[in-house]
Amino acid sequence: MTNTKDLEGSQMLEINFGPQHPSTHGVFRMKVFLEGEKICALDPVMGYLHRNHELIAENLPYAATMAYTDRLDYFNSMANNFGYALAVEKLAGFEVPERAAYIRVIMAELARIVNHLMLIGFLLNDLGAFFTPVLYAFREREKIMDLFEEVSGSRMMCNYFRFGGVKRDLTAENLTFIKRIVSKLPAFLEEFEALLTKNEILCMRCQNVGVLPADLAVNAGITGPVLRASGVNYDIRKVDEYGLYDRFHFKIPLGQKGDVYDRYYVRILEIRESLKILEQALSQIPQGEVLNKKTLPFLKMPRNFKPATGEAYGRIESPKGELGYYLVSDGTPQPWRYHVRAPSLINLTVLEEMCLGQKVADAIIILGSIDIVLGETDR
Amino acid sequence: MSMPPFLRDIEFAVDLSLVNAKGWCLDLLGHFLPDWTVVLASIVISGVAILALGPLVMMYLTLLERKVIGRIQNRYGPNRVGKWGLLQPIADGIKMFTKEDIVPAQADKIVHFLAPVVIVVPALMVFLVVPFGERMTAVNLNIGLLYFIAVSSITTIPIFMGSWASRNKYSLLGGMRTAAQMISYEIPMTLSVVPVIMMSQSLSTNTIVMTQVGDLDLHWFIFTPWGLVGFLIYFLCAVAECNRPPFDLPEAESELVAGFHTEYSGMKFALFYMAEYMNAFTLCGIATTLFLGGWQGPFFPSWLWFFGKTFALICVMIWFRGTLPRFRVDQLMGFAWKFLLPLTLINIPVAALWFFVPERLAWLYSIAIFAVSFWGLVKLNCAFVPEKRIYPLAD
Amino acid sequence: MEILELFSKIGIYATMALVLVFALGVVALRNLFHCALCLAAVLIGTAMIYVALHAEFLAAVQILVYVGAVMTLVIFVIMLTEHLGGKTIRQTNRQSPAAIIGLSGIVVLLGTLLMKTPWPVTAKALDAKVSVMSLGKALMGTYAFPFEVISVILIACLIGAIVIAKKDVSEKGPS
Amino acid sequence: MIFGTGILKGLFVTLKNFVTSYFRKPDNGGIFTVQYPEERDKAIEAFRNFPFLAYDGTPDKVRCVACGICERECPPKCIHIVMEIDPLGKPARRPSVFEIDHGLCMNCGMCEDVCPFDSIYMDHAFEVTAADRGKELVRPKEALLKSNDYFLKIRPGTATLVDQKRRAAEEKKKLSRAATLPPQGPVS
Repeated sequence: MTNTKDLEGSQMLEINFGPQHPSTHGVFRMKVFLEGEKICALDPVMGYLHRNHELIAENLPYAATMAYTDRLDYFNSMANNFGYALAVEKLAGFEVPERAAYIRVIMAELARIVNHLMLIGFLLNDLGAFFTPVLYAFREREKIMDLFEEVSGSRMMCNYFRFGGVKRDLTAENLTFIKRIVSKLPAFLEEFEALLTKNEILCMRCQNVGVLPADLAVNAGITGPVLRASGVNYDIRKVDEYGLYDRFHFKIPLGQKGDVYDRYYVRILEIRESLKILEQALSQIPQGEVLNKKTLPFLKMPRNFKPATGEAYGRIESPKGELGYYLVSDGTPQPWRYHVRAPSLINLTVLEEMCLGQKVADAIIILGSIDIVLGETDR
Repeated sequence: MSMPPFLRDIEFAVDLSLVNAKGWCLDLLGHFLPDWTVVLASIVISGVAILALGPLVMMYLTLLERKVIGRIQNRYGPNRVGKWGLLQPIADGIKMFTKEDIVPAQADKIVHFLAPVVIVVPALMVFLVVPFGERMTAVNLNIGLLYFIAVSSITTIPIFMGSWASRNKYSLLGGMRTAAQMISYEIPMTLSVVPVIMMSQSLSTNTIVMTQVGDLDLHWFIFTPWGLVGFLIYFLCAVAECNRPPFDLPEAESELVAGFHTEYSGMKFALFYMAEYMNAFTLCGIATTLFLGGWQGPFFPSWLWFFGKTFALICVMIWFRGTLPRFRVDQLMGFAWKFLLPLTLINIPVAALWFFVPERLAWLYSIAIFAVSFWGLVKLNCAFVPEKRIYPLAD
Repeated sequence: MEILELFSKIGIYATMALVLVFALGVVALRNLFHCALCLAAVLIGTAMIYVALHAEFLAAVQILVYVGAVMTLVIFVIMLTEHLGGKTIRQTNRQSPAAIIGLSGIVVLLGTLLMKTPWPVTAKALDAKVSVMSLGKALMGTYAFPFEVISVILIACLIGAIVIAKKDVSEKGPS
Repeated sequence: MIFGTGILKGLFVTLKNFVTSYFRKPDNGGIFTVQYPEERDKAIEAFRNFPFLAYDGTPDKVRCVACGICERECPPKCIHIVMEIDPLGKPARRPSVFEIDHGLCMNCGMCEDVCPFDSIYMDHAFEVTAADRGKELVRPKEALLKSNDYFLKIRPGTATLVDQKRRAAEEKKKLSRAATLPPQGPVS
């Protein structure tokens, strides 16, 4: 990392991209030193959206934190809920009824589709397409959002998962609705790809830009689609086989160069794989309970839930990477220590390496292709 | 075209109705005013017509753009103010007028104020030579086309003024990009017009339209190989000249916030926008004149034909905006210098060939030349050609 | 109709006066960017005078070349050199007295030349309207050789600029 | 493949969407936006927004007994309850003050989950505005009280279940009171 302090006062043009800027996806700031349009140094500045998430959770009963995890990565609260629920279940040793486990997988994959669609849309916005891909993505996302609202009560802040299950059962109508979404989405993806994938301008802008070598990605702890675009086969759904992921047949798409285009296309392929998982889950889902009876009293009286002293780390493959929740219990109703391993934050650490020597416009799309959400980065 | 004579008369009357209206007004004035006032009145009438047309066109272009892009994105676009949102531009105008005018504390006040004022001037001045219809060119300059190119090239200076006077780094970057882009694209644009000048042997916009005259057998220049290629190049350059996507780098929203007009608000901002839209209109109007036969066309009044063709071209610009992502700076330059410029240079001899070789053979030759040169240019620019990639699916 | 001619005369003289004022601005203003803008105004004003003298082609070329291209480059260079151009510079230095003496000499020389030269106004000169066509024919026919020589010089300049720019890159090494 | 076909394909996609927006259905390439004040999305029963207090019949029959569980469990601590004291100086088991700060509330639904008296529920009204975030957003009891009929109207499924449960509990209470007459608090 170049020390940007040394460059201050030099001939270079110093520009602050953010915290108020159309394409920093929130209140992220990039301090950039430019020579012409070429980036010579880049200093990411985080923390504008710090909301004390971890300390708040350490002063709340375990159940109450679930609502706060929605606010981490606000594009896919379902995945956030999943990770936290996994961590608490590990800590307290709760079992999850089978139907609930299926519902969880369905919701997590729908959240992944939503997230990837939004990411591609906004990446194209960063590339300068005037909102058309975003609105097409919104059109499809809206259907999934409607479903989320029907099952959880809220479109984005779902707060749907509970320890040992989920809050509400899926009705038959919900399931047919999901089936319809799953059957219609491939046609939309075809259209979306016709609009984007082969577009020469997009290819010119994205190919060989912001290359992230595989070894650097591994060393920096990058996870998720960004890592897989660099050609590293690592997916926690396969590694941990948490939830029910061992039951489904799906592949892990890998990129070759690790540039922005690979990151874009790997996500399109991941949506297709998610659809495969959804199809299998929808055909296999059994009847039954959706909430472990043992946990019900704890949800009614959250302060009665005092897990035994110990620690647990629950992690999932969130759409952005490895989302981990680390919990340490000291036998009181509140966790003694609570930590979130936010993929957005860790993935952001290689931003400078990817941007150096590129143009200003490239920095914007590289940032866009990492897929950060500031709620998660700054917590 | 077989048409009963009385219909033709009616058509002629409708066609020249606007011209006749002006003549009638002047006659009326001539009865009781000295001669020189009549000349003055003639100038004033034409001037007022243009001064009113420019902003009016701009206002409704914004509405058209928002509507079309809305439909492209499967939404309505503005539909609240008036029927189909027809009063939306007026609402926007009122908003712009009443907004606070913010000038940065460190800005160069005078230049900051002058930039938006100056930018409208060339945008309005080019309206002078646009042939809106039969006998509806404000000034029939014999160097009309050159005048158009010259005046529209002034536009860079007010953009510079705005970007420099704002004392904002985004504005500065936007200004630099504008300069580079405008200079680069002016060259292929000017050269793409050369075949038209060669064929019509005139620089006057009126004469150029007249050489494309023809009733149903269309003699528009776009129906020749060099005309088609020239039109495509001209149109792409026009899109770049008025900073519209995919060449909107000077005001690239996702990178430079708003480029050179980042620090402008209220009416000054509106003036920048007005200039941009009026430029888009005149550039499309000139494209119509040069390649699409201008106001030529059967059945309808000539000015209707002109506006129809021009708005069709503007719709294509809007369509581009709704579809394409933006180029990067180096790609933009490369596209102008390494692709468009050689193609225009090839286009000029092809046009000369057309002049000397019988038509059928010329078609064959020109298509062959263009195909080979296009292929060659793509090969030479292989750095910009997308790669084919295979994505392995791991377990 | 005399009134109209009067108007146009007033217009021409006003333009000339403005051109002079802006020309003064070019040398007297302290801010480099303002100087450049004044220069652009001078060039546009000159083009307007050309139009008034019925040399539309010359006017258009003047604007196209000088305002559209040369001034843009000048301003571009100014913006590149001093980033936000806020600096002001003194317009006088130690050599200014000498310059004034030299300039006044030139002014006297030109003035006397102007006064002494008989400016014949003939009917033929008034009628001669140089059309674009004849201009083109002259450039491509009569004056083909100087025209080509100038273009060769320009190409040499371009190549030289490229060479200088390229050297700069190779010294720094590939980035 | 010829250079430029990708762009043409993309242009074709947008053109198709432009044309279909005039005559297709919303989920099929037509216009999918909702013209909000006139049109509204279909109401979804599970939708949750700022909570309300349910009462039976008349507003003085509040179900809430001011136990304060929701106040304690509310994650952002946006609820403030003061129990009413009757003239004898004994707690009256109903709230004299019940305020929810809408500026703090994050619609998580925790209060609904923990309430043992079927009193507090998440509302459907989302058009809540105030000009002042300090005072006006703190909603008093009067603004929060809504009848059970309203509850039945907005969330028929949940409300009927709750009603059945309460009726069953009341029957049981009556029976047990008839049998032994021990003073007992309401059971959830």
